[in-house]
Amino acid sequence: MSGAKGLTRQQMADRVAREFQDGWIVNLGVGIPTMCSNTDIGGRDITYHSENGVIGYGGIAPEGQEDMNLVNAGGQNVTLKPGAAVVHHADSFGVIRGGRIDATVMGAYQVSMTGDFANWKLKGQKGGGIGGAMDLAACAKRVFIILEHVTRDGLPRLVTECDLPVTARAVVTLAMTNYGLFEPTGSGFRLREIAPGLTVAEIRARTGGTLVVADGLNEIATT
Amino acid sequence: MSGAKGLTRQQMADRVAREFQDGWIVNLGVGIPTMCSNTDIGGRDITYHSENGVIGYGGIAPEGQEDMNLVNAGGQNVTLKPGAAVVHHADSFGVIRGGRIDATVMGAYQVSMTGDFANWKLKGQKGGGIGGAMDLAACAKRVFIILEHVTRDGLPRLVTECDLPVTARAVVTLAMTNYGLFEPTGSGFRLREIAPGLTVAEIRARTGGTLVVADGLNEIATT
Amino acid sequence: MQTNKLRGSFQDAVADIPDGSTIAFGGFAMPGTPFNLIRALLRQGAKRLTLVANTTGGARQPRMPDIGMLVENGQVAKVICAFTAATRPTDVLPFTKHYEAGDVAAELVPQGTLAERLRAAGAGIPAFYTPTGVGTELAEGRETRMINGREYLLEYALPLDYAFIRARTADAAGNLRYHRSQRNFNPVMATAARITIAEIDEPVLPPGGIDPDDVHTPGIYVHRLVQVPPEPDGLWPARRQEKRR
Amino acid sequence: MQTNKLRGSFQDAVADIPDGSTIAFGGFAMPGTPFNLIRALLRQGAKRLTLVANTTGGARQPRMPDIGMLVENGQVAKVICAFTAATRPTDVLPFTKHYEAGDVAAELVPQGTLAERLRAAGAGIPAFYTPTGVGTELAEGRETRMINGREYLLEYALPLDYAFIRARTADAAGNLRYHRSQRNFNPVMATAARITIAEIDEPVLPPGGIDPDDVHTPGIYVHRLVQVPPEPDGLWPARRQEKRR
Repeated sequence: MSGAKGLTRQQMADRVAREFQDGWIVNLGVGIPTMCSNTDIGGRDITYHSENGVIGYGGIAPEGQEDMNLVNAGGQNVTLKPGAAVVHHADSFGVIRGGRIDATVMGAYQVSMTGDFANWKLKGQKGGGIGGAMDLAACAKRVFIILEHVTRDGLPRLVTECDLPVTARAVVTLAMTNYGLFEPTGSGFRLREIAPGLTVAEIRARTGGTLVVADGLNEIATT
Repeated sequence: MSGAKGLTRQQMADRVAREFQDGWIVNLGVGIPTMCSNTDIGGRDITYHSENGVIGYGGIAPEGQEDMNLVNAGGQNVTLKPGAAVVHHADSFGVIRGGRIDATVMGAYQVSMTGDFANWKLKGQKGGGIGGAMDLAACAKRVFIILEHVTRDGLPRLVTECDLPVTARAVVTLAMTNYGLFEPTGSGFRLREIAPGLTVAEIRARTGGTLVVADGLNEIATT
Repeated sequence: MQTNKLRGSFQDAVADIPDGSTIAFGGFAMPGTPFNLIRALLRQGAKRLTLVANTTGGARQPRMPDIGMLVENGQVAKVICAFTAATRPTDVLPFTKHYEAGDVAAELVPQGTLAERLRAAGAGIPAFYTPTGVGTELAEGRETRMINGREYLLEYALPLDYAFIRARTADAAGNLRYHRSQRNFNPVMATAARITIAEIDEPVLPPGGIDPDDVHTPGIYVHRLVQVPPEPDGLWPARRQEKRR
Repeated sequence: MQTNKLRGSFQDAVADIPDGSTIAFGGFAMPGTPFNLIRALLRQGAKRLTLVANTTGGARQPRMPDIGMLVENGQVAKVICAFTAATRPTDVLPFTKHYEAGDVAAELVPQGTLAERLRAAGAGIPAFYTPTGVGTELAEGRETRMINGREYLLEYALPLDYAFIRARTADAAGNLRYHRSQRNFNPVMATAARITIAEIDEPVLPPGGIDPDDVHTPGIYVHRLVQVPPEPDGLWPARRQEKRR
């Protein structure tokens, strides 16, 4: 192994944000996903939706200018873009279940070759933290997962089958790890782009299930 | 028969309105029921709800002062009382189905001894006009029906069993006719109050099903 | 926010509607009824339409563009509504004549169920239970369920291709506000439709011209906006005349 | 309109809540959370409560009145929520410890299903179908149904005895407005409850002080109002501290 750690958290968020297309409505989950709203993706017009009913939020509020009654899914004080609207929680999940979310970005513990993912419960845990993840996973047009490629113990998080309780089945469009950008294909993971400093062999060694490499594999552009 | 016609339309509405208790939320249907909002019932505080989402309307708007975008269930331009609120149609029927309506007042073709009533379809008619009647009938705490005691052909409208398609079953609290105020009891109609100029014998002759007369039968006060 | 939603004419806003579409019209009596868009659809001529609205049109004068006219124009296959006939049996609607003659199909739905089926479609709820209609002719042969000792009827979501709605105020992001009972079915129809076309009483504001707390229909649900011109070019709610047809 | 809704203190507003009640708390993170009413309930002492909220309390400082404190105070039989544990596995919530020890029961519900079950209770819908949770542990042993080729889970309404909510503005008729994301669960909880108690940021206006078009929660759903005093007597949303417990 080269020991390369691959992308930083912000670089993962940046790469995912570059998938967003003009006019999309995007929901960002707690943690690394919220960093996507910091990424400059040119003139593309993205409406960020937060599960608490905020449609059209902007960046994090500058210190001292926070509105204490305006937060994103992670509880951070955000700003609003012109044209924003606020709805209540049932209407907000109406937006989600109604299929209006073009992409949702979430963290996870595991993603499987068949597009299942797990992010609400650890092994043997009583209860867990579901939040809005199951609604978003079941209903968004695209589910983008950002996760570290391996656990602290070095085990793969891209797996043949999830051994943690799943959040939804056969929904993951893209899995972004610090090693690269992957698509679950049903029978494996297709490596679409690779992080600088990593080799396909290193990634294969640390990925559960079959790895298929895209023709003319590109390196992920970082800044 | 004495030939007495009994109460006028406004007198029927007035008598029903006097049933309304302080703090009630009341829905008034098209026709005679809307006349209830004209009745002076002293200082009692009644919130009138209209199926199109107006909560807290007042009287009919004076000519020349109408807001063309504010109507009651009958399409009449009304005014608003201080403290009124407007909601959309799904929320308005949420108020109804959610059991918040203390009383609904509707017209009908027939009321049965068991509290069924019929008001959306004539015999042999294809289709009909349901509007909000079935929701209100199924969900309001009290259903008050105002109807002429007999048809144009002299047949009773208070009947043993409805022969027209019913709007709801076993829901009618009070039936107000031009002859008197009646309660369906399951096995008959209890005459609670009688219209001036009518006799119990006349009413019995023109009522389907069993008529039971209240102890110490009072005459309906008219002004 | 998409801000290229404003169209120059009603004709332009409805031009691409194909035959066979399912289209809902907002409105309860006159307020909130998209008269101008309905008139444009009459001129546009799409056929075999399924139309959804509370009523098929009023019995009173002045006669405004309504489902009855679209039926008379041979454009309608089916109507889903809460009234195929007027409340007053003596008022005979143009629609009723065509319906009784078998020229057009109809599905009669209690008004609250109609509103909730639209809300369900918008909110991703495929079906729900309601107490409304239990024990009536409408429940015959239908699936019911006992829940906590009471009987309920199963009802399905009613998704739309298009919603035609009317509002008082809009911003360029498509956020809408309704005035008074203009609101009625319009917000739920907007959520139920793939494409929502709104006619607007007032000049369209720049994005953010409506405070986010004051938005009734979020702009994500609104795709095309047309401002209603003053009379006589534009159609506006008028005082009811007691004269009948 | 009933206009005698204003109460002089939080203590007075919660005094009659009996043991065994089902009470929901609005709020998503700090905005819209009825901290003052929760504190009053801690002092009031009602027991064997079933509590409904998005979370059982945050992991961050300052610690505000929350479900975790009511559990520590021995008042809670069961919690219905979207999180029994924090999102971050390394944050251990006070509630989680008691839950794992078996001191309190919990029903874990996806957030959108929780909101919709409350909305359904308020809207007289006893049950509905949702795609959320299909294929997961939450669906095990539960009733599902295929509708148009997709599998859905049956969910039931969640009616409440009391809703504790927080809003920015109220009039004496109980009409409410929320500021920004203060809205969240509050409007649907108000419709689901027999009795809704609202803590209000601003002095209560006379009836009609809120334009009917601008009302977020109609006064018919709101029974008691208490104005939140300034700090330090009243509890207000505070800036998040990154320091953890």
